[in-house]
Amino acid sequence: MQKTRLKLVTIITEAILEDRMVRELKQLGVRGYTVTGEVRGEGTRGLPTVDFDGQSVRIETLVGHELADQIMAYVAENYFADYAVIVYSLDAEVLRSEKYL
Amino acid sequence: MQKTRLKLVTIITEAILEDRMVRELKQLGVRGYTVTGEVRGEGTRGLPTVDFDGQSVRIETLVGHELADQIMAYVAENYFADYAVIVYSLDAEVLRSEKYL
Amino acid sequence: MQKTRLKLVTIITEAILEDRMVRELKQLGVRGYTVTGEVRGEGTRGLPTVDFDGQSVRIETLVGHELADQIMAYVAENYFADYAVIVYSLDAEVLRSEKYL
Amino acid sequence: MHRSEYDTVSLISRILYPVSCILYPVSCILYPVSCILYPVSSILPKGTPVEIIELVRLNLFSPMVLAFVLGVVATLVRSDLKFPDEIYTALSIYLLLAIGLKGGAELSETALTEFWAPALMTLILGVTTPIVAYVVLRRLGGLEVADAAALAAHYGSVSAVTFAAVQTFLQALEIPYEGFMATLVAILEVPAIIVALIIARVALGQGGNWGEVLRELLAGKSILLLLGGMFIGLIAGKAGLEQVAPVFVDPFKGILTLFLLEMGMVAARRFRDLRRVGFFLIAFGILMPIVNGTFGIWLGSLAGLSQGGAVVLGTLAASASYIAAPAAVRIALPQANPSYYLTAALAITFPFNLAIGIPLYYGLAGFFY
Amino acid sequence: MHRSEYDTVSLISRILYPVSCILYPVSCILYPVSCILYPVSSILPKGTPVEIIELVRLNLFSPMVLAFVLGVVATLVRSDLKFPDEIYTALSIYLLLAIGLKGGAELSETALTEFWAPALMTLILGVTTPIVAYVVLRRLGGLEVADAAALAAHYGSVSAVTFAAVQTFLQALEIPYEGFMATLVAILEVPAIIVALIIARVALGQGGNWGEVLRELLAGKSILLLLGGMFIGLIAGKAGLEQVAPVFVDPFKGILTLFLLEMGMVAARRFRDLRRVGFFLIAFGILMPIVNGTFGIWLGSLAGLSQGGAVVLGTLAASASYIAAPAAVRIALPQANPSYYLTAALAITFPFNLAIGIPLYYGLAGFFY
Amino acid sequence: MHRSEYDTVSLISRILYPVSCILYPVSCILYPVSCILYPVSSILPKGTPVEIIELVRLNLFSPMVLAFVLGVVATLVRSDLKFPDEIYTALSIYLLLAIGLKGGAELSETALTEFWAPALMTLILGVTTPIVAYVVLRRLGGLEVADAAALAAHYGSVSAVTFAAVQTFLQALEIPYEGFMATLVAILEVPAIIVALIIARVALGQGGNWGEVLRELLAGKSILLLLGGMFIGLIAGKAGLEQVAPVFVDPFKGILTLFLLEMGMVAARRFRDLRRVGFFLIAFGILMPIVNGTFGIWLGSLAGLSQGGAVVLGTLAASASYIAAPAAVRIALPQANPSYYLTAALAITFPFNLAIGIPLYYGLAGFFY
Ligand SMILES: Nc1ncnc2c1ncn2[C@@H]1O[C@H](COP(=O)(O)O)[C@@H](O)[C@H]1O
Ligand SMILES: Nc1ncnc2c1ncn2[C@@H]1O[C@H](COP(=O)(O)O)[C@@H](O)[C@H]1O
Ligand SMILES: Nc1ncnc2c1ncn2[C@@H]1O[C@H](COP(=O)(O)O)[C@@H](O)[C@H]1O
Ligand code: NA
Ligand code: NA
Ligand code: NA
Repeated sequence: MQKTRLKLVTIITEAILEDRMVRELKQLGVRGYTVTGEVRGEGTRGLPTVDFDGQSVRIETLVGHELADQIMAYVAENYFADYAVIVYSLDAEVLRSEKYL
Repeated sequence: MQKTRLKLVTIITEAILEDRMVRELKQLGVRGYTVTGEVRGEGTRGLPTVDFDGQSVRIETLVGHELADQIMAYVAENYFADYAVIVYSLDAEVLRSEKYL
Repeated sequence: MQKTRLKLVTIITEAILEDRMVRELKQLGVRGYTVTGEVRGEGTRGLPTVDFDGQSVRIETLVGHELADQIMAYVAENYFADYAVIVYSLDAEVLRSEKYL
Repeated sequence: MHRSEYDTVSLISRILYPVSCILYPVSCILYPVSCILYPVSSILPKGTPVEIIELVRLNLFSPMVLAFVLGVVATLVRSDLKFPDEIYTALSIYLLLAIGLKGGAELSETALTEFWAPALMTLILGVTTPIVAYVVLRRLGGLEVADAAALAAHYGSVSAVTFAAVQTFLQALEIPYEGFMATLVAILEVPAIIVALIIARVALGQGGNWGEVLRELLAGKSILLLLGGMFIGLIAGKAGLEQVAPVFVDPFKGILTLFLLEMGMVAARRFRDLRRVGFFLIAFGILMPIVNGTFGIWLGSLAGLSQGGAVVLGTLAASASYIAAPAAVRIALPQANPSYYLTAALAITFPFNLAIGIPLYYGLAGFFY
Repeated sequence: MHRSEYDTVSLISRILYPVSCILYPVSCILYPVSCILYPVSSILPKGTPVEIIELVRLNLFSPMVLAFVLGVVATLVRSDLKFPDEIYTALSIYLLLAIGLKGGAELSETALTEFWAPALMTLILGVTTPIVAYVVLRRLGGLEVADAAALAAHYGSVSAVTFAAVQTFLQALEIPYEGFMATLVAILEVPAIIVALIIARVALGQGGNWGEVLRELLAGKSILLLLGGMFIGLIAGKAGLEQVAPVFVDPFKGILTLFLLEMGMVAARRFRDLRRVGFFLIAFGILMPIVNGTFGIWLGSLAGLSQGGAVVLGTLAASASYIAAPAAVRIALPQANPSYYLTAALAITFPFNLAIGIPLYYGLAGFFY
Repeated sequence: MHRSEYDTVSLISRILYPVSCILYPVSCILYPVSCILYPVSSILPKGTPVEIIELVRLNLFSPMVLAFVLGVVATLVRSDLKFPDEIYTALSIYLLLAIGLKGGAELSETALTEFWAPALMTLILGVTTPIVAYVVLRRLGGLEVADAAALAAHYGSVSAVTFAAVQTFLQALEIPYEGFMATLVAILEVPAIIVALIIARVALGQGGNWGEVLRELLAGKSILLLLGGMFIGLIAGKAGLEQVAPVFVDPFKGILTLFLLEMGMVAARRFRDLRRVGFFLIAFGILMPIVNGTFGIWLGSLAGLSQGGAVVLGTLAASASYIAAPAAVRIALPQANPSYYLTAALAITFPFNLAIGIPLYYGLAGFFY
């Protein structure tokens, strides 16, 4: 049973962007993702979403180190200016690493 | 205030398996767990669940390093073949480590 | 694109404490936080919440290393005795670190 | 851990399991009935207990109580039936608002002269019952200060669902009661909690943020929806209520039935705690309501309420809060063990009142009228 | 990846897209209709097919079926319309409980002598249809053991929503049927699943925890709510049902309409799997219901049911489970591919029955009465 | 941070807090009323303003408006009352579908000759009002291009809940209006958003994926449910609507009441942004609706609508979108500040229309008929 170190990249952003983000993540090459809907929060932008209840979504994806960097750069470039969004990555250990790469 | 390094093991799988997984985790020796219901996602298996809306659950448990390995091995052996499931572990720092061990 | 190492501090506790915790986190100096409502779980305390369905909430905040320690100490001092609560921290990499510090 | 380990257990015993699961809660309910009715029947004038038993039977066979039993069964057979939390919340909002609206619309046609005496008696109930409960729990039960005060807060306060159930019961028997009773629910909800918290603070010598606790109590959702609904009903009047009757009046019993299905599941999840809380608390959870209920009926009769109204007031006094009190107590008395108050209020007193208490109070009211 | 890349696609083609999206499902529905009605019309005595087509038309224009189509369209045009899972769960609970309640209240006025023959026939249906389905799927379809057994479990069992739809259909035509039909839903739900699992275990030589599978089946939410509702209805009687009618009777069709809107979205999400499952399964998903439906009508007529009752029994036989069977099969036969059974039951058979099957079975019943 | 710090604040001031919290929104609502009615009363012929004030009073005392006020109060006293998001979504789906269904069933009995003129006028409204709003916001308000265009999209489009409220208002006064008005809601919803986005793109010189924006608009849930409901109503006709009336017709006002309770909480959460958006936007959020409303009434009278119909069209023109427009604008004009458009539409214009606007437009319609 061999464990591999991958990156767990997490994006927290406005609910309205969920579908678009997922589409773009797939285009960037992710093999899978998990969305937790209905999270809420506050940051430095004030009103995080246009949905009524400040709804946000958390999108997580396990990817290799390079793709992780690409995703973070992509989000920074395309979303940091105009949208309520944060992105961070954690170190994760997985089995079956070929499933994610 | 002493911090201890433990493992945060996360399982994302079909909602239908929640009760069984939790029962088995307890049998393996976990002292606590947290479930986030109603997550959704896609992976390499296609249709992740038999419930209508592709519902999955995320089960997280803070455990010692050995038990973390055992859990991952257990999930791999019993679920990887037939079910939509991923498992990964992160390094976490906690207080009161005796609570989890 | 410069990445910075921060701490992702996670608190899992009774739903009834959400508002108070968030207020106190802000007083401690966090710049943002994300709440996932409706998580459920079991730990060593038995009945985690007074709400009917054992509801808990997960509160996460990305902060600097020092503030992370302060938050964990604060939670330990004020909540460990009487409430169902756990707190742990993970290492996270972010962009735009000034947003969180 | 292996699935085949179950094979050793014979198939037949597995089939018997759900049967026994179904019989268990039935006997749980029937046991206290017989315990209570037996001595009662020897004291009461002839004929009365039969009538009460008949009422209990009538009550047990209503869709609402049966739905509660179904919820209990669902939990005991470990069904995968789950009520989404959001639906539970929505049903609570509905019930509280509907109770308030109807009460308010009735109140808009009530003279103040009719209303002040029952309101005063209700306030007296709210102040005295937690004190009695506290003394009983400390002296007879030997509970810790915080636990005794927490329980006193719950038993002094009131359960809106029990109120809904007694209304339904009286309507089925076509017994009239005062329209303003919903107002008394609101009046009874808060004082007992405050009295119990004061007792605890005095006994424990604590300070603390009284203002904040009070604000949270008054702005708590159950008070807000009850009082808010009442104001809406009061201002909009019966004509206003008419407009929204297809939502807030006609379906009330049906929605209550759904709610009780969920309550049955919630209560049953606490059954395994029954052993932990011990015999004293089980007895307390059954006898205290009977004492409070009788006291409430008596005060109601003094206040000039109709017999139906006195039954409602008695039931209110007998009921234990499960929304406002738990929330306030968890914040203000964190050291009190939630297992005690939640199990007593939800797993003992609520089912007892629903199944037996309500017809019992109706029967007892006969002595005062 | 850049947004401007869309610019190359002309605006007009973008506008045409939703139009074609709407036409697609319509043709999906009309194609099998014509495929079936054409040969039928040449066999049947003159005049009959016209009547069936008229019934199909009537049925297609009911708010329930149209809501299903709207759900399909919503998914195909990639609308952001989403039914919260919790609401979906709440609607299921409602439908199952309401079906049970009404059935129970009717049963409380039914003599056992009327009931045993239909009950027996239903049991026969539950045992034979999965065996036939299994043989067809293995022999003609060449499916794996696990996949064939899984599909057999689904087609032998029953869909509560299809039952609700046939009830609504008959009520609109004012055709009477026996009140105890809901009981037959409960009787038909479990046996086929057990038979299919036994077949799979024998064929695969597996052991496994039978008791646990059985408990999960019997305690599963659909059986629990149906049977539970039935017990409540039986005990509370018609007078009890009356009390909760504004929730469990009057709004039934409207709630069914909302539910079918969601079912349309669910079914349409499986359309893209249609190619994957292949032509054989599509044909199976349409022809097996017709065979089972005819068989059910025939058994119904043997059992002495009214013509309406026989149509209901035929529809039950023709319907494929989508709550109890998937849950049981996923646990007990994990190696079976869920794409097969979910797509067949939800994306083929359910819409077929809803739009064409129900009026077809009504037409076919004419041959037996 | 310590709980005892609250102790310094006296208990009495804490009790006064909720009282002032309740008075605050009341004065918020009464202040603009008086601002508007005073000058109006000096211009209008004698007798009229009294009538409008009477209508405002009648309207304010309906359960719907009072529920909105209760929602505002709940937020201001920081109650723990929370409407689950899923329930909010479900109520929206219900309202849009119910509006569509009823509109469609009415449309099925409307001649095209009656319909084309109002439809054309509605289209004219949808094109002109955003242009006027944009010019006002740029010239008088000095807003950025993106912010002005975003607001123009919202005020040119339409709010389905405001439509529901004006329907309820007219029904209470028993004033008839054309059955096809719901169709006009659908017609008015999209054009203004497109016009405003074109303005922004021209002014900013942007390209972008027009087709995708259009698809998202047309497949957006509010349009889909409105149009879908309308098609269902059109095809199923009044007989079809009858079948589902216990869900989609009778409880409409009650469900609207629940929805407005939630809307009150949503609006109040934006109150703290009122200071941020500044006086100009507050004035815009009150005066623009009056201008658009008057314009809508006038166009309605030109189109040959009944007086009731003209009031509805005026209210539609006066209302600001809060589902379709925010979603489209957030994607297509991300640089516009959501605080501006959401606060203006939800915290200013919506409550204004609900409480004062609707009776005001009714009064104003008197000048055109
Ligand atoms: N320091 C933080 N820790 C955790 N979550 C955060 C933090 N800052 C922002 N967020 C989340 O990211 C969303 C957008 O943040 P912002 O763009 O800063 O408004 C917020 O609604 C929060 O859910
Ligand atoms: N690379 C990934 N990153 C995050 N979540 C994933 C990933 N792959 C799979 N998942 C989650 O795990 C579930 C099962 O995955 P699979 O077995 O690959 O279908 C999916 O529904 C996702 O929620
Ligand atoms: N070892 C653990 N791993 C994950 N979550 C835990 C663990 N222990 C406790 N929790 C969570 O923390 C809550 C409170 O725990 P406790 O105070 O131990 O009852 C539980 O309801 C769980 O959701
Ligand atoms: Na009480
Ligand atoms: Na079947
Ligand atoms: Na408008």
